[in-house]
Amino acid sequence: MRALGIILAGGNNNRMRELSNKRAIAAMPVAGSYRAIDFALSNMANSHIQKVAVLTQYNARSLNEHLSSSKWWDFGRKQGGLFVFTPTITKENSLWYQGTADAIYQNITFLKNSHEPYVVIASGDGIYKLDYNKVLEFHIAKRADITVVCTECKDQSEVERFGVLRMNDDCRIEEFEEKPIVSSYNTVSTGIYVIRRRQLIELLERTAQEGRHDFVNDILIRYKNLKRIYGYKIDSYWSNISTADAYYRTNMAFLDPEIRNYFFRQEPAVKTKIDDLPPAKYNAGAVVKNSLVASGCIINGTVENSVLFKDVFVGNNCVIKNSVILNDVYLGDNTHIENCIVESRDTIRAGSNYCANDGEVKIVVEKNERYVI
Amino acid sequence: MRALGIILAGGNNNRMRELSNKRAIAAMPVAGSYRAIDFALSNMANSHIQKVAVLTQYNARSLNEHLSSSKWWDFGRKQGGLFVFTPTITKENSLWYQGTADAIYQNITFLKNSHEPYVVIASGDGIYKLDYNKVLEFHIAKRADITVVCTECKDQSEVERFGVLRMNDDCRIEEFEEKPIVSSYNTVSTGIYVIRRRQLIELLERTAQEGRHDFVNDILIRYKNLKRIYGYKIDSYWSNISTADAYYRTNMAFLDPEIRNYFFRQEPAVKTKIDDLPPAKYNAGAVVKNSLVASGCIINGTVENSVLFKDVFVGNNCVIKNSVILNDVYLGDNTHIENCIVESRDTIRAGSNYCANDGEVKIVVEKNERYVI
Amino acid sequence: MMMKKEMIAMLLAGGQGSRLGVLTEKVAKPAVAFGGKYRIIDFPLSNCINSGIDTVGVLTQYQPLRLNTHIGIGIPWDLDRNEGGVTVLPPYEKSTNSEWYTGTANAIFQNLDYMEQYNPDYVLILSGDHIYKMDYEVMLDFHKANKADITIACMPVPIEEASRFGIMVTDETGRVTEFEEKPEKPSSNLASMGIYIFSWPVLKEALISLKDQSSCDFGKHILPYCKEKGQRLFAYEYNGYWKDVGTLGSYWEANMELIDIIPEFNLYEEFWKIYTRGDIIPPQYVSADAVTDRCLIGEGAEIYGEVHRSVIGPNVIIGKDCVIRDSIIMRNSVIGEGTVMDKAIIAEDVVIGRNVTLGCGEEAPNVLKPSVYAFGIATVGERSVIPDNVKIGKNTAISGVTVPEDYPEGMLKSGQNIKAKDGDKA
Amino acid sequence: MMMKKEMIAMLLAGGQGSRLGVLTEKVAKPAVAFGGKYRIIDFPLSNCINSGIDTVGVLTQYQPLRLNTHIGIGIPWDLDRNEGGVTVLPPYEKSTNSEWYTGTANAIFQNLDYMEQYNPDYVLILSGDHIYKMDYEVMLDFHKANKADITIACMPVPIEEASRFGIMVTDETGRVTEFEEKPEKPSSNLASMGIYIFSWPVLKEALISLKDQSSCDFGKHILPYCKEKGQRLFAYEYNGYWKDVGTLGSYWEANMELIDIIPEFNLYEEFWKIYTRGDIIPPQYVSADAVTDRCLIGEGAEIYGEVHRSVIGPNVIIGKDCVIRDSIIMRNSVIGEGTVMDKAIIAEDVVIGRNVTLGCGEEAPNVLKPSVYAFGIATVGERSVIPDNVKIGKNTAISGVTVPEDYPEGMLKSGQNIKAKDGDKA
Repeated sequence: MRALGIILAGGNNNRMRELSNKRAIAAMPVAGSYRAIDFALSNMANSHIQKVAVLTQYNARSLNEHLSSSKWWDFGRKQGGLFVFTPTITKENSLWYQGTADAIYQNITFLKNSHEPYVVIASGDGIYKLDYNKVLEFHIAKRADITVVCTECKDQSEVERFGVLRMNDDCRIEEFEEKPIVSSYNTVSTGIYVIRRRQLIELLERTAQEGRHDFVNDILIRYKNLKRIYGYKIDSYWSNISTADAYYRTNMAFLDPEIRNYFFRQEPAVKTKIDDLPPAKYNAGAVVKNSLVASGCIINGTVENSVLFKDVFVGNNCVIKNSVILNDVYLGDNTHIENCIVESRDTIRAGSNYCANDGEVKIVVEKNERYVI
Repeated sequence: MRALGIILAGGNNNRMRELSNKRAIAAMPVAGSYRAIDFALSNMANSHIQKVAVLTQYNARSLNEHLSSSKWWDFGRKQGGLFVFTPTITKENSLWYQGTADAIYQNITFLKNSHEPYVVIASGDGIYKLDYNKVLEFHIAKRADITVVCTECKDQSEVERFGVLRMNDDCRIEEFEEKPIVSSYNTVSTGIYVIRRRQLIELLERTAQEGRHDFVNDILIRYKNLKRIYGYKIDSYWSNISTADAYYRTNMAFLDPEIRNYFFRQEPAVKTKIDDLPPAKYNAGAVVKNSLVASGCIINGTVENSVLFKDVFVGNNCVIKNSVILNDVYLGDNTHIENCIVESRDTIRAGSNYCANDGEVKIVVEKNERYVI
Repeated sequence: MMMKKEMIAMLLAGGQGSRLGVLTEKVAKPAVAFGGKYRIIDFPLSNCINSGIDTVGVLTQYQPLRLNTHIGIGIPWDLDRNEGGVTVLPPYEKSTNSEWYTGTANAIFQNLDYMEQYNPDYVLILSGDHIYKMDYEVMLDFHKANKADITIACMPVPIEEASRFGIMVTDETGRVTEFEEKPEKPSSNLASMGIYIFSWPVLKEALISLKDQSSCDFGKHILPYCKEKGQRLFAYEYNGYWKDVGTLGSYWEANMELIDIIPEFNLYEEFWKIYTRGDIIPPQYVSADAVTDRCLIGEGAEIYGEVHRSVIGPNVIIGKDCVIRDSIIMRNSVIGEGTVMDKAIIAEDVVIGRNVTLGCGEEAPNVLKPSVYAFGIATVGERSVIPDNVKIGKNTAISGVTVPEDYPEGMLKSGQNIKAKDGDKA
Repeated sequence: MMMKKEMIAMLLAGGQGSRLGVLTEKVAKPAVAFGGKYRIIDFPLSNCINSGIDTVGVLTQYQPLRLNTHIGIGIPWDLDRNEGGVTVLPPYEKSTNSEWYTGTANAIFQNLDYMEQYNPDYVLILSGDHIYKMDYEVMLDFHKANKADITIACMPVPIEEASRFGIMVTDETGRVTEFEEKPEKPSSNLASMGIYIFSWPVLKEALISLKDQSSCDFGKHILPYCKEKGQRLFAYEYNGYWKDVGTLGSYWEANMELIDIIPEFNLYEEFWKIYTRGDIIPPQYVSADAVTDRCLIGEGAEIYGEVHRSVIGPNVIIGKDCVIRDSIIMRNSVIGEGTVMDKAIIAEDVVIGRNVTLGCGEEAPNVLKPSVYAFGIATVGERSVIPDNVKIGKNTAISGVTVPEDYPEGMLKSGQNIKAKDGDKA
């Protein structure tokens, strides 16, 4: 493909509540076996993009570790590869990334030294499958300066989390509002853009000169009427996990056989780093209903309508319902958990009780000493 | 080996003059085919250290690219690996590395999650071969808290660049001065330390609490009498390249057959990332005397007593003497260069003349448009 | 100029393992699936990397494709190295003579050049068909401490079974004074595990001296030759879990042992992981109607029926109203709704129809290979297809795409076999 | 579940290349050094990765060890992949029949399973013994545009040489209407380069249909069979540099052509790099007394003498007062002080004594293999040793560790050979 990829994975969001304390949103575990960034990365690889830069600065360690070996994604390396760019001090600059546009601007030599004519920019917190070549074809056909991938937001109350836009019949974007308080439209930006590389360099340099740093406000909205900005609408599954509620809902969505089939069975596959874990083990007394269970789990109790990530231990007589249990959690005997997200590496003491009302989501962060198993 | 490695590669130094504008000192090209950090890294690998963290923040891009594929160094990855740690924003901290101790402190979870009992700390700007196991044996035998690898500095005028120390007969360090203006001793620290991992964690946490950040001043010198700090003396070749003069001298040293033999032919080998360059090509008219020539060079003129790094093009009737020409330099026809270091990717116009007097070193940085070859 | 390696491993993975019947019809025994997601060869390979050995030659001969694909360039075991790493070593054509491997030692001999290039001090000889965890570095320390020429890993076996093994008699220092190959009256209960550390000059000299020995074998020729010469042979006693999964019965048993609450052979230990190629990623799904009672289930499986005391591989689909008991189902197999099986081994990529019954009826000895298809197990070879509504007895074997006509009166009686044509992959 | 690949390449690297004489005594032809630091196989392998093909099966048979070591896990070519990448495919034992590869198409047939697992749309067939740069992706575009079943890369040759090749006759659309294998009176000058793109179903069907053909070959059997069936065969005309280095003369010539100021075949182009295993790192050293006049010199070499119009491999040491002219010296060879050579080919790891003269005297046809050792070249096989002070004529061949007694009156006359015992590596 004649494009290079940039994944913006620096973000953090208070609405993730405690979940974002220890990692960037792009590093959040999703659907039992994945991390959020796997979806954007797999889309890049499956669209035959050979060269991808991941820009990150917040709690970069866990993301870095996840990406450390590009071999899982099979990006060519002689002719491209996977680059992780954290901020660095140079003669000219010694600031952190001050916004999405600035993050790319600080790595502008990567853009300048490339020869691919187009750039696909994606955020690391979207859960979706997309062949970016389709977007690029549209982009070229429309002779667009920037193409914004957008989708219909079904839930009006969710609209305010996103950039909201209105297109004309030719799909050219006529209005664009970032996170409006009220909006009469429900077409939202997915944070995926296609743009010509030289165009991007020019816009970034101009924006930096003006002391501006944000891709949406300072480029998309500011240049809305000066540049040909188009919207490419998708109607396949797309979800953004950047609030705790959305994160919970997205994980639960994988209990739906259609969504599971779409992501797990249909080509192209979503790739991730392989962990070396044994198969899940169900001991006598395990009762598991309508749940996803990742490898390495050992289950002795009851699990219903839940997603168990890797290496979860469920003690005897536990009852886990409507919950998302992240990696490497130890649940002591007789624990009762309902409507919760349990943070990874938690150790829950035997007999604990964490329940939220239906429709609410409680986040459990507990760091007790782990029993020796 | 029961140690993990830390390489401090964040440094910059004004005395490198223009050479440090575009890269960390650890990323400086050395001896035609290497980068400075290759020596510390190869020593780690050859001492069977399986897990190495490189700490860097200044112009980290070129270093990152050099290290991007750990496969050249064959560090085990399941049980270890090569980690590059640039600063990152976390919930607790959003500052750059403020000193050598702080750089390690900001990555203290790496130390805490490891199980190796010892840590070898090395700087990325030393050119030497050393089996760290020998130092570790000494460290254990002396029941030392910290062991500092030191060497005799032959040139008294150089002493002021280093930490200077005096040992008693048992090799315990009794005096330690960082970069003294005048010193009566000439035993200098090489910036290589061995220390127990738990000891290091404890010292780093205490130092951070006190708002101190420097490994030499705030740990070595401050704890000199409280802790058992020993000196392990080496008398094999050791050179630190952190001034332009020292850098020039170190490269020229490789014209000495003994030094070449020591580094190029004797086991263990120094490893580096492989570039895919064709053999050097000597056209009619090439006259090369007592020089090192790296792969990818094309030579049409005269080269004497010089070191040509990779991909250098020497035009017709050029005269290059006593000079160090870094990677990918284009020297137009009839150029005359003497006693210079020519910065990498320079393009020198035909007929140029850059000469310094003997005993001086001129740094040439020229960014002309390159002729299409 | 290769880097010198202190010890390299040579892993013999060429054997067919014919006592595993249809399971090894299309793959070599070391490539047979085990424990839900592993293959047998994962155990010695993981032992290597966990013991710090980063150079492994895998000698293949019989049906190596699956093994090649599985090993690939060694990424799962961290054996994808620029120097060393894992190398598959099949027989090859030479300018003078070209031959297949004729015996264990002959196979090693034909790869002298491979070993030579690493200039090792020690060579570890392994076989690819046992389930165990062993730290070869400790064995090497033992070898060095004894200044041994050859160290043979041995384990105590019940004296009444000793006559099935190569038996070592040692003096009080552990030095081997005698050995007996499958003795009628064993003088000791220390059985060789087929794991040897050789000092390299000793191995090289012996291989070259015995190069004209036909079917040259370690147990039969190399060890006696070396002992004859007065070299120092030592027995290294191992007391952990070690299982030869050479028969359908022992293979089935070893799988079932993993289901115990804390099994004797524990896959869940952090400090000695078993690595394998994990190409299937998604979590498994257990439906609202499913029962998962004492079982291991691999990635990507979907369970809609009942599973009791069974080992289910990755990507297996078990339909509604199935009842699976005491069975092993390998990766990618699909079990139709309403199927019931007791004590069956289903190989990879098998498709079983609806309302099939496996393992029913009385036991009867197998008519073709009574010693292979025994233990009451119904065995189905890889890529087989079984049509709806048939009944299959005990000690049976099925391979290929079977159709209702293959089952007279809808039944394959205990002790019978069907060998049908392969599907479109053949 | 392997990822589908659009096109995979199968690279035939099993040939001995016996017309290269002692150069291929210990290695297959694709493993022979070329151009200072490369091996012949680097060219098709680099073409693959530069053309975006990331799955390559390399079929080996004759003396594969060097090739195996060279390819390793494919790191230099970026072919170390978790899926796909480079796979070495030697012949292997099957449960029914086991045989060596008997012809080019037979070799591919024996690896049907390997190809099948990638479910490709197209298969590119390459041979491992040509020097050229070609974008196979452009050839594939041509194949698709023509809706071809088979596309054959061809190049125009002088009509007087056409009878040495397989010749294609095409209509105005490029479709092959006829072909002639080494015709006496060629009807065209379009010679097949032995590079084919097959649509996968076409290849598979042909291989299976002709599986009992003995020594099944692409040119002799597969192409005629497909044409007979009315399939669409197209000739893809290639006009770049392409050199078959099948004889010592053409091998020598192709090396020498690299020395031209801007050679027809340019290794220094950024956009189509040739990759190779670069295990030797240090820069080369040229001493104060050395002369380096029109030559290529590899990494780590040390030059103390004179070198004119020659190609010197990595790590070669050329002693003081040597005069090397019109010669090729491969990696790790050491040339003693005062040695003079004209038009010699020195293979790898050779040690030549002091004051030796190579390539002196009048030409004379070689007594054993006049057609192999010709062109006036003195050839020395790998790991050979030549003692001090001897003189060696033209059209000579030396292999093994020679001693002064091998040279009557200190001389090996033109046209003579010495085959001595190998050194300690044998």
